[in-house]
Amino acid sequence: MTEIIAKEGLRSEELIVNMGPQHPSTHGVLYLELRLDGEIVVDCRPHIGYLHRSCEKIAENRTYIQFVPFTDRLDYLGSMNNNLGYVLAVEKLLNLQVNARVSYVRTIIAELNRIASHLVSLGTFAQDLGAYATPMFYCFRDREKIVELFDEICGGRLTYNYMRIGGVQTELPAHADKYIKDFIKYERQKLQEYNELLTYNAIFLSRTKKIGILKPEVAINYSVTGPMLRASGVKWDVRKDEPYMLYDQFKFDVPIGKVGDSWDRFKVRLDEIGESLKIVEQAIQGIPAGNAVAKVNKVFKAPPSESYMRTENPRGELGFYLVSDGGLKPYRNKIRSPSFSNLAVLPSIVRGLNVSDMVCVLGSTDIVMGEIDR
Amino acid sequence: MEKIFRKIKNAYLGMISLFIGMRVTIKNYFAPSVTLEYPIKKKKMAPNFRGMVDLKPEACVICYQCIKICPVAALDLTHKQMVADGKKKNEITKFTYNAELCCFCGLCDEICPTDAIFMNKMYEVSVYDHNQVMNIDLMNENKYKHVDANYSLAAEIKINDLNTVGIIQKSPVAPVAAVAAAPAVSAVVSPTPAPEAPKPTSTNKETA
Amino acid sequence: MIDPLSVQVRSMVINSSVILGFISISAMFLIWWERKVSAHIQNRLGPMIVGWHGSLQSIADTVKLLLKENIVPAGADKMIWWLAPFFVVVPSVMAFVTIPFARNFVVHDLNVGILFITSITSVCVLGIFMAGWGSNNKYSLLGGMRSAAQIISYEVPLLLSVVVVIMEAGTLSMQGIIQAQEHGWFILKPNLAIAFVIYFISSTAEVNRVPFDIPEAESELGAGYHTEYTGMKFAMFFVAEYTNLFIVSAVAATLFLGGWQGPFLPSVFWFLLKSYGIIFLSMWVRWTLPRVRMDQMMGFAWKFLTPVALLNLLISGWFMLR
Amino acid sequence: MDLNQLVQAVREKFPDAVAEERKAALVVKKESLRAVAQFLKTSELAFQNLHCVSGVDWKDKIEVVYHLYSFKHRFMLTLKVFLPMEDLAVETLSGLWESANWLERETFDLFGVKFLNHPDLRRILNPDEWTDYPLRKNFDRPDFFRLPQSEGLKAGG
Repeated sequence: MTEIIAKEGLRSEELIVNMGPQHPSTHGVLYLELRLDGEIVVDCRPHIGYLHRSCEKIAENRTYIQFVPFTDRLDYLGSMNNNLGYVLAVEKLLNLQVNARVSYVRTIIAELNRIASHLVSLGTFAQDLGAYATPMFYCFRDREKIVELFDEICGGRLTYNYMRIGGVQTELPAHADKYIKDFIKYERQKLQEYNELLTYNAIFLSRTKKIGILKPEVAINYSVTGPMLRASGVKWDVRKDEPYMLYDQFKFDVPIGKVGDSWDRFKVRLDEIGESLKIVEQAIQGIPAGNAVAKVNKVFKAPPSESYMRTENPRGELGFYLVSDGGLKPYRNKIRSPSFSNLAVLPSIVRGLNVSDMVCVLGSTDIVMGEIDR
Repeated sequence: MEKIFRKIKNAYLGMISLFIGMRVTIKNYFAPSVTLEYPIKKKKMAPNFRGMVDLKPEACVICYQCIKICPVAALDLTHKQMVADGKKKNEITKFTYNAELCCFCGLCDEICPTDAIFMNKMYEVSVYDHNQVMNIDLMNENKYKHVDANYSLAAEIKINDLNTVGIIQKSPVAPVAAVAAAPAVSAVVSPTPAPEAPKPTSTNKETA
Repeated sequence: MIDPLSVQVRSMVINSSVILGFISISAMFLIWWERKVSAHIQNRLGPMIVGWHGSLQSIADTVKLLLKENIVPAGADKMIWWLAPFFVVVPSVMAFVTIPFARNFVVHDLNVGILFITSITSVCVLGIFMAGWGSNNKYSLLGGMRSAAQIISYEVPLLLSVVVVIMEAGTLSMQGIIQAQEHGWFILKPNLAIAFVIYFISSTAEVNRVPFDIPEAESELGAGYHTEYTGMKFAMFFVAEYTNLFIVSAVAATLFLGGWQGPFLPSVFWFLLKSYGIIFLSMWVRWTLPRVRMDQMMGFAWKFLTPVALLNLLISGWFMLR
Repeated sequence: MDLNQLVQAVREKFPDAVAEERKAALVVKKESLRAVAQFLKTSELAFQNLHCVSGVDWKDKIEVVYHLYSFKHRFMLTLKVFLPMEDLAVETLSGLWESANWLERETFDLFGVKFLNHPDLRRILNPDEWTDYPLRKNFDRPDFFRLPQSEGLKAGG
């Protein structure tokens, strides 16, 4: 041994670690090929596609209404928002207006689902940082309240298939008003609890502050959207800046971060829960009477045209690019998923961090593989 | 010196933040549990819950709406014309459901004009063999007995009467179906009237 | 020559069998208790089916683990891989020799008791590193290396805080230390209270628990050094972990909280109460805090804990000599 | 800002770059795509964000659609380029916008469009040894795409 060292000198080698496709912190079947120098990440290459179902090809073989259940399976934590994005794209294609109640119901539901999705994101992020399951269970406890409501409304707990072209599937139940108001009160209390438990916790701060800094110009260049972009300090929210539905009628802030590190991303999501609660509160007070339900349109043809609709998903801007040739089915349905672009930026921000920090950054990007692989 | 003081202050504040976190957890330690002991205590599903696809055989009018709307082709229906008591009558020869393909979207339930096809409240549907859920004969009264011994069609129908999916107030406004030439720009989107049941005396288009 | 039938030897044999029984029962109890504590902290119920409030759950788990297949990873360094669990379990069992459970119940009250415990528990790191190395798994290797670095680093402040107690008590014998606390627990003295905090933090690191569970680091390394172990071998790591937890808590109770001393109740009861109280504190911490990072943890040990412990030692010495 | 102004600006700069008049999109010739994109990004139009890259298979040609966004003008531009089936190659935009890297890889994977000078043109969603381009219209695997076909429905029910 000593002879070899004497002859060749001390050598160090890079260690290649395959993180995933099965790994506790890759949030699904993401495979990261890491080149490590000790524990420092020298290079990170994401390999995706393990969950590829070719949703876009499926869309070309389904009528417009038949594709709504498939959008649930893209970002399975924000199914309602996906439904909404797709339905709005189809409505834009058809040049179809909906009544105010439909928009209100959709807003309430979409914002509640945003809260649910952010709660999962916060919980799993804490889990990635090694806060064993406790924050995650608290988050799931609160998410459960939203899921219960969705279960009562539309019958699904994860894949809702609730939005319809021109309306929604069912009316809100009679007690939804009181239930949601109670939930808002409850959740505001709980947000305080999360702040106490995590946000200003010394260990949590030391793990997340100045880790994985994403500069605003890099974020824009990589087309990063959603809370990740806002955490970098870009005040951009489609709901605010290019309002769709009736978002221009609600008062809410767009929380932004200062540095663009993991902590900012966490904090922006936490603040967005509060803002979503504000929107829901206003919507539930101002909801007009009327009929929000649309019967399933069995068959309809869209004019030969195209539409690109982007909506603010919990993870970023979800875009549907629909091309119609005048038939029953879309000629092309391109899904621009936010997680896809948000993951693409990962290698450039984790270089030079160590493995623990890489897990932290990956958790803070909050990706959903169902959406990336489509 | 100031640096050291700041360090000590930070360490102190850090300690305090950890204690605050621990206060939260001990508070929750004495809070009541929010979970159910699942196999012993079961959650009752809401009337709108989408479980397995179920059918009231006598209510089906063989309109094929569910077959057409199903995004994953999980349902299979054939029928033939029968002559009984001098009257022509359609009879279902095969109505099967493939739970392995089913995506539980509830579109069949929603579109069914007579509410014949509906989704029951079963959620414990583990079986030992694929074949047990691949070809479920919906016309059978005891279609899910092999999955759940307590299954009863009558009880499921009773719960399903409370559900609100696909049941909407009739409104006289024209249907929304947008056509290629003139996309509807109606301010109020109203439901299409329930599709008519197919005429009982179909022509020879329908085959045996 | 020791007479094999002498009273001393006979009592040692009996005591050892009692201790061995206690170790397995205690480990099972702790595993169940940890699950219950975590469940209640997380607003869950935890195990409820097997026995009263799931109290026999650990036995059911043990039976399950016994029946599991023993999988040896391809390319494992077999010898090292097989020996590792024993290197982890045996030292933790050996450490029980000098722990005074009650006024007159200790297997053998060595006159260097505390030194014996601290040295024998450090052997565990060898077993953990062997497990990490022998598994032929990169994650396990990283876990084993992290563990070695961590345990060696935290040994220093741990020992320095123990030295304060030894100085105060004037003896290395565990029973002697307890007797020195007859007129007041050591934790009531300010310099020893600081020593207790340092001891608690270092011992948490020593037994690889949150926030210092870096060798296991589920979200980073899978399960770290015991990723590849199945069945009873895994159970041995698990038992060793909880046995170590009990040891460090028992030592803390002995050194700082007066051991078995206490009014009215039998002494063994007081000892167990104090030990399990500290274990509860450890569990409470575990289910609250996130994990620290490797370099932060090492920095904390060398840049904060060790200087504070040294300072504490100096001040205590100065007070004593004055 | 509206599309006409923008098309005008592009015409002034690149007289023969615009291939086709469209109501909602700017269609450029594939040779001038990179130059036009460079202009769109660096000029005062400030299209800093490449939002989405999609392909559309029109059987005889493949259309690559770029959705560009300008935060400054709050304007979403649909930039299109048509590629004939015989020559499915176009200059990459990944030097201008980093997001193009993965989005173009995806288009390459699903449509077989070759992006010249792309830094890392590999398949992204499908396995590397895959040979087909699944989103082309002539790709059809009946095993995969089971359409609603009951026997009764086929017969006209």
